Amino acid sequence: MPREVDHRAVRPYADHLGDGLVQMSFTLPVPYSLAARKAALELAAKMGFQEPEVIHYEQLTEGYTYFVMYGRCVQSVDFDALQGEGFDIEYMTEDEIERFAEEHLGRNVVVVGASTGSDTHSVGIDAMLNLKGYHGHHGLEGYRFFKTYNLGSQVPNSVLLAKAIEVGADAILVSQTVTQQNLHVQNLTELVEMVEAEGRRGDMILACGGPRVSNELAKELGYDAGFSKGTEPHHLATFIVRELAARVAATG
Amino acid sequence: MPREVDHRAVRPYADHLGDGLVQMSFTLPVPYSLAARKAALELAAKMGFQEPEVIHYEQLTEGYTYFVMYGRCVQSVDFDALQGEGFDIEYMTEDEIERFAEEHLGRNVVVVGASTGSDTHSVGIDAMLNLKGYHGHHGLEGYRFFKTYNLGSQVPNSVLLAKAIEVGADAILVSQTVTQQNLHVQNLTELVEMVEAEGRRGDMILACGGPRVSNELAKELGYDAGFSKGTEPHHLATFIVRELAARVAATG
Amino acid sequence: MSKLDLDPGVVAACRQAATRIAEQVAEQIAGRTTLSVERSVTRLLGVDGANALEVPLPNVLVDHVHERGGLGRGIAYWLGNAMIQTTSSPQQLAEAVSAGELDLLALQEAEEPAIHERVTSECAARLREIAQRFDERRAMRERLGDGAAPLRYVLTATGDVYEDVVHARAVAEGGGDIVAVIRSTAQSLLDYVPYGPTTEGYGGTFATQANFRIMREAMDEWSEQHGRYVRLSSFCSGLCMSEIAAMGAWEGFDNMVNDALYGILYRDINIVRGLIDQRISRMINGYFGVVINTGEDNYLRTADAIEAAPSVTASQFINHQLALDSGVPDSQIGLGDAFEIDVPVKNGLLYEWAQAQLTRELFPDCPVKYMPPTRHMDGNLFRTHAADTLFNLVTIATGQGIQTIGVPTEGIFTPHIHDRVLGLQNVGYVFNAAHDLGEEIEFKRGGIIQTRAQQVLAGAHELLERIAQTGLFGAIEDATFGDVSRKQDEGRGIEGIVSTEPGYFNPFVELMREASYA
Amino acid sequence: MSKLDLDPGVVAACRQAATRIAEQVAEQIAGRTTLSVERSVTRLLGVDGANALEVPLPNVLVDHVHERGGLGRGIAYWLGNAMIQTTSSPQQLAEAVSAGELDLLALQEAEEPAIHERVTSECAARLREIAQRFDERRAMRERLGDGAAPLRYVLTATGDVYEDVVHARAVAEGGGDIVAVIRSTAQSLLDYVPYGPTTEGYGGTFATQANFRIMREAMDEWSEQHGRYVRLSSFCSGLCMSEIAAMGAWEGFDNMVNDALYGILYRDINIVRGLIDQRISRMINGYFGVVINTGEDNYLRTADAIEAAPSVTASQFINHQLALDSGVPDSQIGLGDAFEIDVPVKNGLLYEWAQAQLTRELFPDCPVKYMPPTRHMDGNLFRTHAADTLFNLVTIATGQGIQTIGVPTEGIFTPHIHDRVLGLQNVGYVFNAAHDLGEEIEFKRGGIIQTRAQQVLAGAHELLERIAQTGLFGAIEDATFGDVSRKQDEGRGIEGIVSTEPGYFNPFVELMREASYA
Ligand code: B12
Ligand code: B12
Ligand SMILES: Cc1ncc(COP(=O)(O)O)c(C=O)c1O
Ligand SMILES: Cc1ncc(COP(=O)(O)O)c(C=O)c1O
Repeated sequence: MPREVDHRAVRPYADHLGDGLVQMSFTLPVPYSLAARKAALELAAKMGFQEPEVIHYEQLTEGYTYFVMYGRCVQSVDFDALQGEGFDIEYMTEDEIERFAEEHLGRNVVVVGASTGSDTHSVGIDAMLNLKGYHGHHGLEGYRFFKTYNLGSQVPNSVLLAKAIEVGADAILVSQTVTQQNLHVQNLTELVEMVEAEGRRGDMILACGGPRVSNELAKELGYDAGFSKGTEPHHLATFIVRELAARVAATG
Repeated sequence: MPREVDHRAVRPYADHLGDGLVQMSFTLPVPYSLAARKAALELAAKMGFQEPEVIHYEQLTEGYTYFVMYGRCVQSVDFDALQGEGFDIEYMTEDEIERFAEEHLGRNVVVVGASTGSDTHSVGIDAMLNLKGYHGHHGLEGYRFFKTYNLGSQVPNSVLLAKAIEVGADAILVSQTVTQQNLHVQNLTELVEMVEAEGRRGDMILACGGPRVSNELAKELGYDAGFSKGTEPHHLATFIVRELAARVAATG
Repeated sequence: MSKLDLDPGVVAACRQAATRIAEQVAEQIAGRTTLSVERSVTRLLGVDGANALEVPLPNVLVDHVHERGGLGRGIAYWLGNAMIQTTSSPQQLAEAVSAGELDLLALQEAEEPAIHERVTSECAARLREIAQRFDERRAMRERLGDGAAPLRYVLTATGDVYEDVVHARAVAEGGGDIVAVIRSTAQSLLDYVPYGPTTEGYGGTFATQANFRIMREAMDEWSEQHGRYVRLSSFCSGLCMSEIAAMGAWEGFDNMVNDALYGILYRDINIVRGLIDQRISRMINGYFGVVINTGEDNYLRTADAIEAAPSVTASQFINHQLALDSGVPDSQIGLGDAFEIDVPVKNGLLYEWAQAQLTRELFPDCPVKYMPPTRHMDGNLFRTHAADTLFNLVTIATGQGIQTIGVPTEGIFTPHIHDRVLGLQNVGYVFNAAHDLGEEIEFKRGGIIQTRAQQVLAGAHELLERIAQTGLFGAIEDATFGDVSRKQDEGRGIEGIVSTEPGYFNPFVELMREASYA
Repeated sequence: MSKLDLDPGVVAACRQAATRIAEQVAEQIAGRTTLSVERSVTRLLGVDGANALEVPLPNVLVDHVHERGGLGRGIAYWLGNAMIQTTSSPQQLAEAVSAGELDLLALQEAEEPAIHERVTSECAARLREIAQRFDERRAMRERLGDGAAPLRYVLTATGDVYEDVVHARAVAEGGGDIVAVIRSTAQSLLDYVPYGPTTEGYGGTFATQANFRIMREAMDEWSEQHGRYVRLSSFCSGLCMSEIAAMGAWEGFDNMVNDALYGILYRDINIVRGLIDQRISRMINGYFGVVINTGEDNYLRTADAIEAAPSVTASQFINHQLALDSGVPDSQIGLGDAFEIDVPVKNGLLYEWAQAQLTRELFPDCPVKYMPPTRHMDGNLFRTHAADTLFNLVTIATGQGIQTIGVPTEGIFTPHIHDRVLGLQNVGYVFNAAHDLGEEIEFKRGGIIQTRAQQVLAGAHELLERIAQTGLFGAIEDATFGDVSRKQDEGRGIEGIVSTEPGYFNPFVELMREASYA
């Protein structure tokens, strides 16, 4: 009989429901040898994999061995519980956002954005803010109810914050693309700390984005939201107007 | 200063020593959604990964989502201990094996091999046994001190065992290539059980091989050794003559 | 327009040799039928089901006649007679035999012409019934739109038909045009076709009529929902080639791998048995417009791809002629070919290109089935994916008819659900990016590619002339194909060959001989 | 022999326009020097080290003169004078200045011809010293064997020079020919070069002389051990283009990315500053036989690759002329190019092929540097690897001089140690399998490839004629390159431009003007 997926206990699926197969690859700083292979198997076992298997390994350079492995993950996740969290967001269209802003806010929303630190990648923040936008969707500049300031790239956090204060921004928008050694985490944390030091954290929405930024990471760092690859301007705009409306409602 | 690798606590290496980065990919049987992404992150956390990250996910078909992830593995392995085990084997050359056999055994070694069950892959066992051999190394047929019987493929375990008994084999050699749903484990186990049922386990070496056979797996299943991809005939021959010599020595 | 500057004289000589070889084969297998051919007659007549011991009724029926020494006349004769004597349908007759209530050979025998007429009209009715289903299917294919060549052919092989459905949906969504339900590794050597849906198989899912139906329904549903027709394929191979062709006909399978040589070389099936079964099997496929695929690609998995190239081409000529002789038109003959040159060979891509282009030019109207690199693939998933990219490039640049997609795990696993999708993405990317490359480029006159193609053709010609002397059976014994040698009087299933008697009669052969149903 | 059927008249017209554009640039930057140009003079004179506040001595020295208003005469003038007055070496002078023990402008001034002679002879001695090292290096390269084109160029970028060494060894072992030490993202905008070995950087490792030396030693060791010479490269970019050229000269770097346009467009460096620095920087590279690489590939990361193709070609003509004007011969001008057409573009591969072949035919003696797909790559590692395979194919088929390898993680990470090896394996596979493909194929006359190449060339011609009108500065302001606009009187580093006075003097320029050292 056709088999049923139990969403309360989901595990990886490769060939048969519940087989738990996960593909892995990594390098160990050990010489290429059978002992290296054994080390990889032991490590996978420590990660909790059953029947770990090395399907390929080779020397990268003396003392470094690369592995491709498979293993059976025995853990499972309760997917129903995650859905219960109402995790999936419905985005409004540009028109809906304009109407929502008119109705719930009745004023312009001021946003200031930049790619900060030594990061010269501006394509992401431009995609969000500039009229041209992204994937055929206008950037916030194109919305009637938004007033946008795009400071470009390589902008020190201090300059970004000063501008935000100067123009009375409702939201600061930060883009981070260079992430090696967690540079983005460093830059993003610095900004939050500055905003807090200025006593402005309550006054404005802080949102960040970039290919390796996630909503989870953003929240962990003290932002209100984080946006990753595939974000379109109206996703951001939806978030901003809803959040502002909620704040208006909360403060009466 | 140049950094030193600590072989007593080895963890994956990607960019910086000790970063622990592991690449993973798998499918979850859940609909493509942000909740699916969350489920993947949760699963990785359960595997013990820190800072798990989904770098790509997409729908395969309704209800199935594929993920590419990275995470930091915090476990480590004591590589020095593994080396201590004397895990790495030195193989003898064809000549050395002949000399060793002459000296320590002084008689022909009889081996019977096949690709068993419904497995029609004979290239592996042929590589071990036939004169032509593998990678420029003779198969066992080409050794003066070996008498080989290659039964080919699709050979029932019962036929293989009967032949081994008939010719008084020192070793039974099994090849298994089709492994889906662990068919090889099933076939290999059946043979060991048959050999034991016949009370012959002590009389002969049992060795198996195949792309997904490992020494560890083979031993777990009750074989004396297992050989995987990259095996050359003299690897097998080294093992057989040494093992036989050890047995001779043990029994006096 | 030839890109390879081939000598038409050599090509013509190859075809002539192949014709002679095929004629000899026809003579060598004449005067015989097999248990499975007879069972496929019962299947086409609608016999289905199994007895309490799970023996399929076609086996019950044919064994019943065979045990009583009557199979030399053909099962159709006995069924025809029984239909006259009892007015039961073949299915009812099979059930009665199975229940031990009827002995077909004990019935009074009607006049031969009457028997012929009765059973032939029954056969014709069944063919019309199946043909009508195929008409509907063709209409559906036309309505939803069939993929453009090269069609993307993808295997599913979980062993569990319900898992196969899930995998097949992912294949369809990933752009697959043909889903091939690979068979469990144990099935080829069974001299019967299991009955009912199955959930346990290894390296594949049992080819049963119920499994065919489940897959067909699932893919029809997907096709309707998504507005693109997905074809289904399976394997007419092993000891039941012709029966599976019959089952596929009932269930509307669009394609079938169909090549006795594979079973002979790699499953140790007897040569004669294989070729008799193949003839009927291809006849059925041919009649219903099913595209068949031959298995020359396999030779390159056991013999060296550079050296064995002429044997592939020679085999294509022979297989092509054997298929034509069974009534399969060019448009349904998907000859086999593969991209299997070892990776370190310098200019390997140029040799592959030459071979692929050669096959296309020799058989311009055949939807050649091109197979991905597998032999030299290993656990380095990225290495495999790179080889697949060049394979995909050659496929599109040479305009193959059908392409079996490569997957990153090719060297290790029957593919995991996402591996096929990754493979399909690679295909989609390359087919699009290099869409008109074949049109754009010309090969240097006398360059590496032209020279290689001409050499392979010359080698094939030499081989064909030799085989025309030794006969196909001799050539097989000489390990001409895949470096494997098989003898004519050995091999599995030999006991299932039955000499026909003067009155032997297979109405389907008569009915289907005249080209296709359409 | 042209595969593209290009119109030689159009090509000649492009070169003429580029010559005019370069002449204008020379006029526009004439009469000025920069802080970093002057610092590079001190570096070539052997000044090295940093003071207690970690300010590099070249900065101390040049700032010292600049603060005192003397830089208009050039640092060489003051050093020459001081050498006469004190008999100290430039390094000793720098140390004395740094210690506050010496004021260069307070010294008595010798006769100008004497100063010129003194400093010029010192400069000539230093050049001979460096040249001798290069001779040894060239000998080593010849002895161990340099890779065959296309050279495989691979970045390391861990931020920690000792990690870079490990990664570089893996690159060498994987078949890399050139290891490029990418710089930390913060360095471009620093108006000094940090001192000493560094272990903290982001997206790259600081280009310091000590880091250069560490890498050079490690690669020389590997090269000797493995019998294959591995080249080193870094970035002459940012506010210290010419200083890094000087450092590279001392440490025997074989290649250098060298293109002011990148800094101007993407780092917001002032146009004039960038172009002055570039001129000296290229002169140094050119003199020592260092191969430079330009950055046209970057335009395709911010502008559409199909539409912006003519701007790439136009920029190549200009960059080529600017390099020639700085004394870099064709054989050392690695013009930039990239494989960046969006993946869903139908026949994208054909357009890429056209563009790559076009670059080769326009600059047949330049070792064009071809960059992998990056913009449209994402976290689907297999998708990226497939795109890299076709990229590698075009590279080998069009015979590029240098190829930056693509890695599966291109869309996400600075590559992990194994990612580069996977990328190199892909390159190795394709270069070998398609080794003579370029020779083998011809393009259809008037086909998609020829037409595209001709259109791009026509577009480039049009653009060049326009730029010859507006000037390069105007064109940059008009966002001609990479869709980015920059103004002549804005941008970082503008404060480091210094007007020269009548007696201004840079002996290295005089010495190096006459072609290369060899
Ligand atoms: C274009 C590009 C460049 C251009 C940038 C030009 C410019 N003005 O932006 C140039 C050529 C200058 C460049 C230079 C470098 N680059 Co770069 N570059 C890229 C490339 C090819 C594409 C990035 C891009 O534009 N993506 C398209 C945009 C739309 O996507 P996105 O930024 O992710 O934005 C989306 C979301 O993330 C989100 N988002 C982003 N920001 C924000 C902000 C907010 C508020 C919100 C709501 C959403 C949001 O919405 C956007 C739309 O969906 C990537 C590779 C790749 N495929 O990603 C490498 C890449 C980013 N570069 C990289 C590097 C290392 C560099 C250099 C340091 C390397 C060098 N060779 O010297 C230099 C210097 C850069 C520096 N110091 O910052 C690395 C980064 C590695 C890492 N993880 O740290 C990458 C990944 C390439 C690689 N694998 O090496 N680069
Ligand atoms: C050749 C081949 C075939 C040939 C086999 C011909 C023959 N006479 O052997 C043919 C074409 C017949 C074939 C058919 C099928 N194949 Co097949 N085939 C392969 C292929 C391409 C190469 C295998 C090979 O020959 N390797 C070379 C040898 C030398 O390597 P090896 O076997 O690993 O042996 C080495 C070691 O493992 C070891 N070793 C092996 N045995 C032994 C024994 C001892 C005692 C010792 C000491 C050492 C040892 O030493 C050897 C040398 O180093 C692989 C893909 C691949 N790249 O591996 C698929 C593959 C093995 N086949 C596969 C499948 C599924 C099939 C089919 C079921 C599929 C179908 N399409 O119908 C059929 C039927 C096969 C069956 N039921 O058994 C799968 C198996 C998946 C799985 N893990 O279960 C593979 C991996 C392809 C895939 N990804 O789908 N196949
Ligand atoms: C031509 C041909 N027939 C049949 C098969 C499968 O046969 P079996 O079902 O015996 O495994 C294959 C598999 O590759 C094949 O290529
Ligand atoms: C031409 C050119 N110069 C310089 C760089 C690097 O510059 P930076 O060191 O400013 O990051 C790049 C990076 O891609 C480049 O292409």
